[in-house]
Amino acid sequence: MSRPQSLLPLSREPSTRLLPWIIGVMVYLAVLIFAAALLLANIAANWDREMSAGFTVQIPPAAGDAPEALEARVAAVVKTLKEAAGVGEVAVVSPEVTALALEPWLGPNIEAHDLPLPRVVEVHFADRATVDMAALIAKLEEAAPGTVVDNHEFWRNQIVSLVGGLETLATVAIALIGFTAMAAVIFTTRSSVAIQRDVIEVLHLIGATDDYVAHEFQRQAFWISLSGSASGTVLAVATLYLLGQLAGNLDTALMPDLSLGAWQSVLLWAVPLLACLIATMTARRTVLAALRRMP
Amino acid sequence: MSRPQSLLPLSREPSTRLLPWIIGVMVYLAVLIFAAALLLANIAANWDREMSAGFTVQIPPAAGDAPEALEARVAAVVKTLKEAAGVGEVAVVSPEVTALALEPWLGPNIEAHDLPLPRVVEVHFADRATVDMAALIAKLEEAAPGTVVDNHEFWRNQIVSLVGGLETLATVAIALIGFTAMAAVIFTTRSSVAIQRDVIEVLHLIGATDDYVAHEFQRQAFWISLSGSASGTVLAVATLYLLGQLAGNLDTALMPDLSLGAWQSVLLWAVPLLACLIATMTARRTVLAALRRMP
Amino acid sequence: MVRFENVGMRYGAGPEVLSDVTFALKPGSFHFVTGPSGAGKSSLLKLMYLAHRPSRGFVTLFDRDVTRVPRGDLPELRRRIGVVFQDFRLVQHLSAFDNVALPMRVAGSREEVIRKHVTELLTWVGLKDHLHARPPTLSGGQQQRVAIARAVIAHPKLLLADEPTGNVDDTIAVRLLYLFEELNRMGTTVVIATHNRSIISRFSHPIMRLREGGLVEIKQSAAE
Amino acid sequence: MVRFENVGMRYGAGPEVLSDVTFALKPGSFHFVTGPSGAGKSSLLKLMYLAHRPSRGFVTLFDRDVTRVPRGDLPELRRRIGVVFQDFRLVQHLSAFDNVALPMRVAGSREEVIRKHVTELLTWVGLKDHLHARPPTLSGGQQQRVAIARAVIAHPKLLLADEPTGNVDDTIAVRLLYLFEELNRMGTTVVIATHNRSIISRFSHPIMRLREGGLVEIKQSAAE
Ligand SMILES: Nc1ncnc2c1ncn2[C@@H]1O[C@H](COP(=O)(O)OP(=O)(O)OP(=O)(O)O)[C@@H](O)[C@H]1O
Ligand SMILES: Nc1ncnc2c1ncn2[C@@H]1O[C@H](COP(=O)(O)OP(=O)(O)OP(=O)(O)O)[C@@H](O)[C@H]1O
Ligand SMILES: [Mg+2]
Ligand SMILES: [Mg+2]
Repeated sequence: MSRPQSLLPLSREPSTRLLPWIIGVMVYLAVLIFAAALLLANIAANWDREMSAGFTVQIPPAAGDAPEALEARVAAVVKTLKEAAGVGEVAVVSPEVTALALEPWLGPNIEAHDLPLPRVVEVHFADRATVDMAALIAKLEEAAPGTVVDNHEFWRNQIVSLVGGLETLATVAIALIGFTAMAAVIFTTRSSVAIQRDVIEVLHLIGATDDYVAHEFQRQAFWISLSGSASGTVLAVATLYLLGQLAGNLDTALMPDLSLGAWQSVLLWAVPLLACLIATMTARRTVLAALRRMP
Repeated sequence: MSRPQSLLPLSREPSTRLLPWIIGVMVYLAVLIFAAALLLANIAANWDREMSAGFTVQIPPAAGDAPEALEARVAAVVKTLKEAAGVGEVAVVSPEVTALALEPWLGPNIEAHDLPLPRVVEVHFADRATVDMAALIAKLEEAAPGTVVDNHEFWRNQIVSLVGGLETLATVAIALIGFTAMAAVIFTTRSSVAIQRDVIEVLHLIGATDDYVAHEFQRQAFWISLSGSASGTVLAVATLYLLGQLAGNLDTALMPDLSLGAWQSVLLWAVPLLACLIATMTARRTVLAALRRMP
Repeated sequence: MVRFENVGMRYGAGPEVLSDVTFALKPGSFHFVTGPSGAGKSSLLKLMYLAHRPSRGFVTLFDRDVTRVPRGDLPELRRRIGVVFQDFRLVQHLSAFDNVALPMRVAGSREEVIRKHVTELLTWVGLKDHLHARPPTLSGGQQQRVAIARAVIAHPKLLLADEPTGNVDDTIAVRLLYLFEELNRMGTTVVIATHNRSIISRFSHPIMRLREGGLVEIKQSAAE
Repeated sequence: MVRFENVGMRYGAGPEVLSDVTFALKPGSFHFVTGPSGAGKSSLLKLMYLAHRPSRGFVTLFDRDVTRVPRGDLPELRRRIGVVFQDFRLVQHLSAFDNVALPMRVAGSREEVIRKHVTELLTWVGLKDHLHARPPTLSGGQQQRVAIARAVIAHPKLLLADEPTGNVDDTIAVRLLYLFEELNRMGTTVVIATHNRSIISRFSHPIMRLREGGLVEIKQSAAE
């Protein structure tokens, strides 16, 4: 005959119809920013790995040097490097490869051996920590005067500080969003409690326990925030996909790899669940606090 | 004795206490994104200007060429360039400067004249539109075989497409935010109207005109949205300033100039005013629509 | 003043709660409306205070056919009608004073005039000490008196009161009825829906009796 | 059952609206509470249904000092009390049926039992055709009867009714009083605050008379 109607129709209340939207937008932004932060961290880690994987040594030819003299100096550099602690693979780049790298500058039709090109040695670290760069640079200068060591330190610092700044910003933004979303839940639940104060009071006077009343709100807050955060997440993932497509159209050399690891994806999905949980618990606590103020 | 109390205390309503926050966050995000879009446009315009200002021609030395032969080919290239339509200034880069540019590759102690370096000619457009690049390249090849023209076209395209993508994204984001903010105003006003339906109905039955009632809501929506969007804007400007400081700490060579023109700043301040206007008008229309549904 | 011709009324798609109601009230008349709970007394008053339109028939108020009055003219008509709602309908966040002042404010009266009239009237109904109390802090009977004060403050041409004495004792009820009679003597047409038999029998005014949506009789007075 | 000793009560920091009220009601008794509007009848009932605490004195209900009952025990006490509020306090978005079912649902009764009892009771108070109507679509008297049905549905040990007949005619009022007497005969202690003199004089039950916050007399019955 008569199915029991919802006692506290939180979702039919016009003010709470707003809540899924707010939560949706908040979760959307939080997921996007969180994804951006994760990607940034990935990119930074990548660059850092590449750059701190080793360094480059250039041995320029002295004016009027015989090719043999240059070879001897290269050998001295290689020997010094191999003896240094923490240094792993040491590879001498052939003059042809160096010439190729210089093509944009020198034009295509140069013969490598015609030019007094500097010789390049690429060095990989075996154990970054044990390498004493300053001592090594001094030793190399001794072994082959004029040797130039390029350990990317300057660029690394630039990028680390840039990425660090952006990550701080992302953290602040996520905190701000979380705070706003929580404030929204608190305000909306309070408002709901205020609007439905009459009903709550009647339930209270009829002998309903606080838990009975809180449960009604809590249950509905859960479903509302679930719907909001689910749609926010779906939209965010769609946006990320579109951005990925957009980035894919660009030259891949320009853009670093824009994809998240499996573990990071899981972390990303935790955002809406967390939002849901916070909303539900906030609703519960707000209602209980309001009830406790009743006689 | 008794000052008339606010008839429809929109701002005391718990659900509408949320509205300034929502509007604040929305305006904050909108201003930030709008600023980012403007900056991007500035950067893109800058790059575009620099890159489309002209191009570079390289004349590599042929194997075993006498220096005079190279000079003759440079002269031929310069002559061809000066005769071409739309070409402005033509400057031959001295071998010393070229050597300097190559220093990172060749090491510091090279004598420019020792090396068979390519000669570089920098060309500025007088009138970009009238230049027929393809024809010009063909003519240059004829005048001095082996000439390489680097008109940055590839890079320009990359950057234009990247910036274009980001700008589309910013536009979509601003539209989304505007939409959400408007939805928030509509929902909140509707909710307010619903909550205060009793009061509105009494006013209506007592003989208040629709305009009288709408005016009450509208006035309060104006002040609420003004407070919300003002604080959002102030926060956004503070954030922009902080970001500017952060960027200033980086090497300036890495970052393009991050500042807005006066006109653009004015445009930025239009965002909160627009938000305010939209909120007020939305409130008015919502109330009038609700009233029209009453007998 | 008020004329009903074959009036029928329904809420939404529901059944008719009033049917074939025909009567005419002369300006300056005073009528009681009575009948069992659910007979349609409040619905009849709703038609008169323009909160509802008839589903058939004609309702004429102040010599105008209310079904044909353009929307823009309704506020002006409504300002000539004072209503005591059965459920009071006070504005909960406004003081008793501001509630009673509403009709004058809506009509654009000056604040000094409002202050004087409202204070006087609230004192008369025994709420001198509760001018600044909000309705939730008033007793049931006190709220009812605020509602009555709001209905009569602007000297309406037509006064409609729906069960105006349900929450007050007979002493106050008689006093309020005297207020209505005073207004009536000054030209206001009065219609009071009530269950209170002792009030009806004490004041000899014509009685309209409703039963199940129909007007079953109009007696010239309870004494008859 | 109910015992008041030198009870004083005030709202917030306001003046005392009840002072030095002392009386005791035996289980199974039936009392009318009367007095002018604003005398404190509703406030007295509020103390009894635990919506308010006394500012001084002792209130004992079911042999427990209510000022010392821990918060967690209050729901259980309240379930033994049925209340008809002066302003009904129906849940506006629930049907008449669901409103009346509330106390049983809160107490965890089975749906079949609820369905049977609620339908029966609503039929008895004359609302058979309005089981699924929401309060805003009911007439004043119909709403009042829903409020009464909700108060008695769970067979409370203590029934408190505040002006329960203000919106119904005398025929229905008498019928409702019979319902209260029926419950009283089955052991419920009944307290009814009312202005309705004809009802008070028709049923010979003890009368508590309040004036300006004080209990001025307890008459054994109107007939005395
Ligand atoms: N808003 C509404 N929607 C639907 N039906 C309604 C509405 N208001 C009243 N009714 C129904 O119309 C009928 C007449 O109601 P009305 O309020 O006019 O009665 P009444 O004579 O004033 O009764 P009472 O003395 O109890 O106040 C009742 O059956 C009621 O259920
Ligand atoms: N919530 C409240 N806050 C402050 N004062 C209140 C509140 N409720 C009632 N009062 C005041 O307490 C006094 C007693 O009110 P109460 O409602 O008990 O009277 P009552 O006897 O029930 O009157 P009535 O017959 O009009 O219902 C009144 O002066 C009233 O203004
Ligand atoms: Mg009625
Ligand atoms: Mg009372």
